[in-house]
Amino acid sequence: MAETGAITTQAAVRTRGSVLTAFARQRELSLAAIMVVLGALVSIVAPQFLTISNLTAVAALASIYAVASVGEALVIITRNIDLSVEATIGVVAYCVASILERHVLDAPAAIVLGIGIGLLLGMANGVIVALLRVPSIVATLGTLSIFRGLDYVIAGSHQVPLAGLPPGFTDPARTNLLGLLPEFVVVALVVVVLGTVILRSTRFGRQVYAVGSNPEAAAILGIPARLVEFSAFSVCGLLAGVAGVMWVMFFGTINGTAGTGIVLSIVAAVVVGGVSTLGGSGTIAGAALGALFLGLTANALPLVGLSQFWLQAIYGIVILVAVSVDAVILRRLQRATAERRAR
Amino acid sequence: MELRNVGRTVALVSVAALVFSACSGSATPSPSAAASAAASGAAAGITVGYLPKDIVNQYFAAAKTGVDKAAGETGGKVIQVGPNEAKPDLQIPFITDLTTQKVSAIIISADGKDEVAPALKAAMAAGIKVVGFDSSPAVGAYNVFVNQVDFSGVGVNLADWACELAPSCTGDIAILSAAATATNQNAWIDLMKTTLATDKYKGLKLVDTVYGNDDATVSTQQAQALLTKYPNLKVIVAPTTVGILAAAQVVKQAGKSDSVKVTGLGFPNDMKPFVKDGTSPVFGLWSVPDLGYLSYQVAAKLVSGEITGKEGETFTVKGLNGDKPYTIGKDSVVILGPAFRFDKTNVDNFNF
Amino acid sequence: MTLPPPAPPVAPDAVTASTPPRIELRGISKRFAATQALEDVSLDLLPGEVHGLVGENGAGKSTLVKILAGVHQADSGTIRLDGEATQIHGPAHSRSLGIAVVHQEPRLFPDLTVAENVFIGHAPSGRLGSIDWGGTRRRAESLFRELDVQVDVGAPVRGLSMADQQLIEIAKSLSLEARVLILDEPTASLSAHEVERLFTIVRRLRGRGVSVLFVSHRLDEVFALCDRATVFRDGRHVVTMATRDLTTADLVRHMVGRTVSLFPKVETPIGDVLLAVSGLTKVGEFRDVGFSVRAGEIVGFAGLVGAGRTEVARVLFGIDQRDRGQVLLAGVPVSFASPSAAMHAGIAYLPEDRHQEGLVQDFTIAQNVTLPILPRLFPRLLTRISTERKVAHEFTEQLSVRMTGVDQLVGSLSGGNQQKVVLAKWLASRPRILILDEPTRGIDIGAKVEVHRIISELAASGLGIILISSDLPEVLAMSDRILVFHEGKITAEIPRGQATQERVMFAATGSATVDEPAAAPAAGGVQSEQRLDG
Amino acid sequence: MSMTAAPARDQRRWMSLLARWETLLVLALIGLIVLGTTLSPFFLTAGNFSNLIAALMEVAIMAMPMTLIIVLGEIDLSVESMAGLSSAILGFLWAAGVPLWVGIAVVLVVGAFGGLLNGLIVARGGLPSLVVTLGTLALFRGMALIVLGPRGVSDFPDWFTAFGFGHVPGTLIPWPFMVFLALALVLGIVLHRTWIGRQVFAIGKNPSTARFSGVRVTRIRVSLFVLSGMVASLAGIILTSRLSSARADAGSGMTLTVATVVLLGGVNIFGGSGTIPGVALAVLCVAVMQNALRLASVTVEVQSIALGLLLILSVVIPTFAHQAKSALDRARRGRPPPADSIARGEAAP
Repeated sequence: MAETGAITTQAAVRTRGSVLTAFARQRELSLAAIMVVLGALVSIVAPQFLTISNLTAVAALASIYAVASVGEALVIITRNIDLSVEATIGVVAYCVASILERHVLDAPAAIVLGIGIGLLLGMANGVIVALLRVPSIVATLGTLSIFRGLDYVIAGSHQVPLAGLPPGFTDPARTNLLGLLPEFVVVALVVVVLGTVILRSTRFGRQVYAVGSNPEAAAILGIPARLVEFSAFSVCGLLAGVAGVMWVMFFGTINGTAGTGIVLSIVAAVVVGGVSTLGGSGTIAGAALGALFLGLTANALPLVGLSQFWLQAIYGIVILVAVSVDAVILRRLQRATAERRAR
Repeated sequence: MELRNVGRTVALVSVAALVFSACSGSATPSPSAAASAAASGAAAGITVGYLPKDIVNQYFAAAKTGVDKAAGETGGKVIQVGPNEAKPDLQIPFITDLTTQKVSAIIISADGKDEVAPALKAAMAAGIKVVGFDSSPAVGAYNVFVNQVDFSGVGVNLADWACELAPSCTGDIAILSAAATATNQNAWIDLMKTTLATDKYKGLKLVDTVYGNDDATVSTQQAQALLTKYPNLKVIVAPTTVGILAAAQVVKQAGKSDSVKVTGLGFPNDMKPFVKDGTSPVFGLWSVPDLGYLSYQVAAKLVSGEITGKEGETFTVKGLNGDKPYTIGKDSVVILGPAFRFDKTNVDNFNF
Repeated sequence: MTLPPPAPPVAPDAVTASTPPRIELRGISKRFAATQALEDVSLDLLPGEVHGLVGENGAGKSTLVKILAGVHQADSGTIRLDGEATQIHGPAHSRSLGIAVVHQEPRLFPDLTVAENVFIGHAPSGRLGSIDWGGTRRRAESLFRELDVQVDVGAPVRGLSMADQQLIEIAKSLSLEARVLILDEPTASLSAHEVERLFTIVRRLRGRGVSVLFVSHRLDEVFALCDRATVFRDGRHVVTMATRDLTTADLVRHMVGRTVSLFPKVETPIGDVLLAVSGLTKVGEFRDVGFSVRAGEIVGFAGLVGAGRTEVARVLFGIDQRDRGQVLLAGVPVSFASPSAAMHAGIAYLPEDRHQEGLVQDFTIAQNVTLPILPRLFPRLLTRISTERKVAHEFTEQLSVRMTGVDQLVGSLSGGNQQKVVLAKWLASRPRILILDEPTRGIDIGAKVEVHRIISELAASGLGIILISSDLPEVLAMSDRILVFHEGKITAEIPRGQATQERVMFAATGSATVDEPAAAPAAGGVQSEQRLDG
Repeated sequence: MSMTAAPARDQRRWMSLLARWETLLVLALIGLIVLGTTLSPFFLTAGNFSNLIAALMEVAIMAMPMTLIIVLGEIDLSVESMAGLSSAILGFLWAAGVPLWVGIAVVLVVGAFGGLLNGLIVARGGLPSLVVTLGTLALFRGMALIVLGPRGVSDFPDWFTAFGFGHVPGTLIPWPFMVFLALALVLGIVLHRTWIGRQVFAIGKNPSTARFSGVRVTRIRVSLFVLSGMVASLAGIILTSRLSSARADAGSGMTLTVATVVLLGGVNIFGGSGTIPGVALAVLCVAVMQNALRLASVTVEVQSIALGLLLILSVVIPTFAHQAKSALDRARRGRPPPADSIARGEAAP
């Protein structure tokens, strides 16, 4: 603690803290840095890794996960979890593809409808969690089952082939804006930027953090926690809808199984991106970067000669390391505070 | 307050119902609707359980149209059951339940030959005829296995198509398979490797075999990695309908349709755009509905006692094999016929 | 023990007549179940004054703060704000009236930045209703500049010290343009330097015309900071006087003048030394603590919250680990890695937080009583309801717990009976050393007497007892010897015969020995001092 | 005092028995059996019972330790991949010529170590079990894939495969069901009739009180995770035996079913309450429901929707029942207090 004339708080001298701590606090920067370092290492073994064509290909798929992860992050920041996103993606993907195949709607309307379906399913989750007070893990475990069942009911064994989609519908997954940035990456960037602005600069955004950070204090301040939770689930559903539409564009051929099992990757991306499952902390940019990180890892493995069988194990280790680092940082911070005060 | 919530919920539910009814269309065949009671002929009135690997895959839906057609012609009844994920442990309860229901026969695509064997043997012990199709249960756990295609034939076909697509039959090729546990995939790949070892194909170099698990995401990632890892790759051979589609999409996305070609086994409906844009000028498959049709006919003949499944028995099925007789071969296997080659001259004639 | 003459309900003060009080409380009463927390209390808070509110635990200070903060509503009495009769409906209403409360444990959002915490709920709006981030920062910065505090308003609150968090709460109250600032035991966990900084800021606020109610039981701080001081005792107003007219001795006399004839301490022969502690140190909590406890002896730990009493107990019971020092149990050096190890050695600890640490609320009485002794009670693993009920019966009967039966859920018992269940639980473990941390906090007077009787009888049966209590008369009446803690050290050891409330209070506040502002070392896990709503 | 209270207490006991979750589950089970009988003539045939339960045995077995872990206030998502890892290692060792019983022993030890890893990170590192076991869920599955790769190992000896698929001689009871019964019995006794179980409940309800009462909280946490890992290994062995094939992807997707069954059994997701009989009943309910719907040729998607609805309703119904009950109490409180309130002992002396 500085003993100068004016009153100084720890916050003013925080910059003196260990470099490591500062580094780890800025999860987005450190993740980006880790990606750069690992990328450099991989490209020593496999120079093809750091080529525009490879990176854009990876980024397109990762963007879908990133969009879904942003919604999941929002829910996790409010101290909840949404396990049903993958089923929402599946329902939306099939609905959009099926509607296009049967020419019920034209492409823009189908996209809007798909996102609307996502919103609707998200709102259903919101009602069950915020209104019926079912713990989110139970509620969304249930809706995961229900939505997936719904998907099978709607789809049956029908598969919408690529040829069933209007010509050019899948182009956004494969074209670059101005020949540079894949359009999917642009979508993800827009979602991240918009989300960041909303979370940082709107009353709702700050309430999301407040509810997750200290529910009791939020209640004292009169923050409508249930409404905030409901909104978070709704937005998560909406973004799952966006991801579902992107899914159709990327894979082209859609049946009732689209998205099966990807919720674990989405939650993993959020955790790796530095969003605490205890709520209240983390950014959606981090979550999106987490998705990109996992996507790059999946891409790099075969290039460095590791079989894909290593992927799962590496994901597991990455998750464990990420949460352990968070815990160590927090504990170190607390100890530092205690020691400073003991002086 | 309470009432308003109820009102809102009702509104929400009705909107949802409207939306979802818009999604599901005529494309969905109603399950087990094919059950027609009208009995005629020797195998009339039999009930057959149709158990695909999973009920979501359109391959099995296509096969079922053949099964239903045959049942409709003979007056039998088809019960379609099955999991929504292709996993052997999920398939077993359906076998035991069909046994409980005392169906006349079970037509099954086994999701693991050893896994389902005990349950199938129990079914056979209960007097139920078992017909395998598409993917074989273990030998002894079926009465007849209807093989879609001659294994060695497909191996040769795959090698031939790769040779045709690689410029002057030289350059790097790679295989994108399904799960490495898949019996038929591995058989084809082995036979393809044998074929590649012959002189005609010495210009082709098989650089890698990767597995996409018949999962769209994994197959896509694997195909992307192949493109990145082998800049000189000429052909990706994917003997799986999921894999060939993923590979074609990845190649097209990378803008490499001219330099990298994709071939293998795929659905005409999936591959039409890629045949036309030159990403995948040639690929193959057999007539999946015919496979279902033959399987049902075999099941009916087993039930009626016309055949027993012994090696050397012969029978004819009207409309298949040019009305010539089929012969049951070693391990009670019947082969539907050779793989069918699709290219831009004929692909538009098919709809499955 | 004599009862001092009752003081007039409202202090006639020269200032009162000239300016209308900012807050005028008249005849406020509040009752919680069996406890009369406040009885006909009146108090004036003037514009631009720092008003000290002192009293022992249970005197009613926190209840009054909670009424002003809108957490509780008074049963009777009137509140006037700047001359206008007001009812405070809830926390939000209280804030909108310009009343800001800074709690001992700040209620902030650890993951939001300093600026956001200051402006949460009333951030300046920019275009489209979005938060004007730059404006928020600038205004937060200017607030802290006004306070002459350097702070990085963009940093998250997580990891900031209590003291810094309190400053944020104060800045928040400034941003709300609060007319009344209530500081509820703000110094309990601050270091000397931090206390001084807080005082500087409070004086600046006073200069701006803010009325400050400063709740504390650190007398030196009251003298250093306050213009006037009010003393509460047992929920009643005792006296309000200008601090310049008061001495520490006066204040202590007003605070402690309580009747204590209720406690039946049984004199018992003191046996051998059971527990001997020397040089016990835990960095940042307490240092060089040494004492001994004999069989049949009750050793009182007096001192302020955070002075190190509970912290020593936690180390003795194996919850925390010591840094230095030695503990001899019946002459054998011991070190406990866990509470279960301490328990096996014959130490029992009745924690100060009955709800969070003492009981499982939706277990039955029997299940709670047998929880620590399960492995011993049922060496063959299988539990037997009959055995369990028998044991529970035996010990609850001994403590005359009022219940429908041992199958009653503990959560449905009254506070006093709950505390007896905790006692029964520890008695069932047949300890040699029993550490009681605030055993009578928040229980009604009748139950309190019974608990004292029980403690006395336990000592008579040969247990060594450590009695930690902020209730001075209790410590004085029950203890054979009193150790007074101050700033993590034992500052006095007073035998029963020589102990007076004044002597203990002087030692506990450091007034007798030190002139500098009192300061307590860091203390994790310090609980808010009063709980009457239990 | 207790005399006057007795009749009221008896009445309350009856009420609470009626309101118990287990009672509801029994009623649901009866309802489902009736439904099954009407849906299919084959439902009540001999042999159907064994089919009905055989399909769910690995899930049921893993649900037993999961019950204890959730009562403790934690969760173990990694069980399915531990089952997969066990299957993979067993297959790898068998293919390498190691005797099967040695392989089984090795696999159980691996399960214990996996559980130990979970337990140590959760209990010592103080990290949330949801995330930790999400990590090991991926890690164990990855290790399984590394060990066995994509191949399947079959050709296990007959006695081994007979164990998974066969019946107890002279009956139609599958062997795995006996394992489940034994496990349910042992863990039911441990949870409800021993002091270890009492301590588990205490930790689930209030960890600090438990710790302050000398309960070895860390030790119990770690032990239960070890148990969970070992039982998951056992389930992996049974799965391998039932499928007569070892695969790295064995058991994938089972964790969600395990968690669903446990929650349906009335276990509170936040810990502190739940019973083994409740979970066992939930296993039977789910098995009967799936079997009845399969026999009626109702497609799997409907089953999936039904299961999800059941899960959500299992939380919503008690909550609403509770609210209705307290509303009723409030209404009743307007009237003169019932006799038993005198005995409540709340009055000051």
